[in-house]
Amino acid sequence: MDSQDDAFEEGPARDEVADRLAAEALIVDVDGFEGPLDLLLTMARTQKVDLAKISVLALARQYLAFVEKARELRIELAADYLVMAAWLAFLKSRLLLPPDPTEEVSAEDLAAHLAFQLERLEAMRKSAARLMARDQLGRDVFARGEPQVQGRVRRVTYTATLLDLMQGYARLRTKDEFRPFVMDREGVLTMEEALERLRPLIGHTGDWTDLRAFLPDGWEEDPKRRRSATAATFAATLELAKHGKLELRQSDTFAPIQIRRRA
Amino acid sequence: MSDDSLFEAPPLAEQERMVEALLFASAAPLTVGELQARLPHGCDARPALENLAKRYQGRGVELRKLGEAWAFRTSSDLAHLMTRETVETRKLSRAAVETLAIVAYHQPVTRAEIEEIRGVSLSKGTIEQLMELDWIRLGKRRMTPGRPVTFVVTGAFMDHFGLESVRDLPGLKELRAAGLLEATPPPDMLSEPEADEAQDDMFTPPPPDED
Amino acid sequence: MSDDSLFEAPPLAEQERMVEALLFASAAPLTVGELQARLPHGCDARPALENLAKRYQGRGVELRKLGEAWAFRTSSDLAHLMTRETVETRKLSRAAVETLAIVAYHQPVTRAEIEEIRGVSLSKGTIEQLMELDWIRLGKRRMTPGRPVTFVVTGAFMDHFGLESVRDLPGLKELRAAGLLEATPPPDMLSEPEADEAQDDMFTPPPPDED
Repeated sequence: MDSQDDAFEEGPARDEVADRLAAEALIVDVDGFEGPLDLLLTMARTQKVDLAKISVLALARQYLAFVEKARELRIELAADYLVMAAWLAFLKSRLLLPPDPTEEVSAEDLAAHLAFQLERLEAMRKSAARLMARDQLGRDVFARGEPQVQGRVRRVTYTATLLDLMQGYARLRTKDEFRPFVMDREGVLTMEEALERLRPLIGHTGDWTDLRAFLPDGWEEDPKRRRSATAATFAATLELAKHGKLELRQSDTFAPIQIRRRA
Repeated sequence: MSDDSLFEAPPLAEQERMVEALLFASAAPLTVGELQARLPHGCDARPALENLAKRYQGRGVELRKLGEAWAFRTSSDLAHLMTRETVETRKLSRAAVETLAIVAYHQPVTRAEIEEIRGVSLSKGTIEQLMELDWIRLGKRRMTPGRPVTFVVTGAFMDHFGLESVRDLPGLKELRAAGLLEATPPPDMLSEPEADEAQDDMFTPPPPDED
Repeated sequence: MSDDSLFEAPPLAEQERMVEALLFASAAPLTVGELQARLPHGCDARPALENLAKRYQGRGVELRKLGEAWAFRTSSDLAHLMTRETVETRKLSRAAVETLAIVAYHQPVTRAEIEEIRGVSLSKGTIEQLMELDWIRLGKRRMTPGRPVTFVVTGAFMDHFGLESVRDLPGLKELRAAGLLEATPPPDMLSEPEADEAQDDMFTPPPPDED
């Protein structure tokens, strides 16, 4: 790998100066880059070699010079630029040291992957340009300008896009008054809860007992909760009666409802 | 005059192609004058139109003169094939979109659950409309007291929304990451059953499933 | 069966006229299935399409296969005449163009993979914009931990860029040969243990959703 050779070429001061000048030129336009990889690609191009043969070590030096220069000029770099700098500093030191046989991933592998990333990004850039250069509908190629409809059969159909759907759902799930499903139960006793409560209790009701005796503790005071608990418990008794578990009776309209275990 | 000699008019066959393309793409019939104005210098639309009319004679599409202008029209004997064209498309109401979204994300789901999530009761027509569109259908009855019916989405729903499966619908975090979600919801409400996205960031090599 | 004998399919030349009329009248591409559904019983759109494509070869208007569908489109060499038809489209950002290309060349691709390739996180709205244009849509979820959603290109993308299939993407073969379309994960020492991949295969999808 080239990087090996570079290890011995370390240092002529002129390179450093050139790097700094290059760094300064790039810094002016740091906002114009789409992230550190984009910046690295631009730097790599200045090496004027096939990306596959790029010297990652030289590139790392160039990038680090750039970051240093930015610091001097007190230009705030986004975090990902600094993360890349830290990683490249690490890579640079690894590339300069003799290979450590205990390391699972060699510095060369890391450098090769970086070169691959740059090559792939460049390839995608070129592909994107070629794609956009194709004949495009509405620009180079045209559809029927006057779609023809002769029929008199009119049918209304409703449509929505996936985006509508997802946005609709997002709207629901994030509106302030949204409460998680099933959690909003303070004032409501569900029939399932009442059923669960009643099942073990009916075993003990040999005699006719007022339904109200079965309401859970603390639900009688608040009228809203009492209503909910009564309704749920009553529905639950009906369900149990249906299954032949208990009997119900009511002596008169609005009279107390009584239940007992079915013998 | 010097223009004429510098740029020779294209051959007639080429002019015919040009007229053909112009008439095809135009949103309204074009007069000879309008055609002429859009053709290269030195062209004559008239013979091109005549040749074209001959070429399309007896085809499924014909070149017709409509007043002073020319246009392609499908042959009148094929009108019966065109009737299905007239479909008026309207946007689905917000209530229907939301209901549909809830069914898609929570299916099988009961009417009561839809109402609970939306916080309002469902108006009569919403479910009916979605069923008529063949986007939702009845699922299994829920095995709870009252045995309420549930709703699920249909194959036609998948087709319309270009989904391969409902499982491909993005979760809330993915929606946010895609910029589809503006508001920041209370933190603990995001616990989607599938804690998908936390791991999303880790790059996982895709299976070799390119075509 | 009685239907078949009662209404014999029209002769091929007639079927060709019908397909011609249907495609001519429609601005959007029609699939073989859509054509078939509108042709009389017993017709086969395929040979008719082939004949038509031949008939229009070299004309000002051409029959083109775009993804799964067919449409008449003006010949691209006549673009210069069409200035008046040109629709001014919103210029796509560089990020959007690159993201689109990555989806096209790497599909199905996850958000994390797009970000890995571009070396920068996707800004809000990029995916949304491409979905709004109907150029990308959701694909299957990747069956890796986290089950991230994937993106693929649509039929409208094929139509817009005049592609018969994804295989016709410019330079696809060369890119593949150069190994630039392989998902090569970084040899990252900080990354999670390799166990990832092993678990991939064992990962069981969630309970089957009824469709």
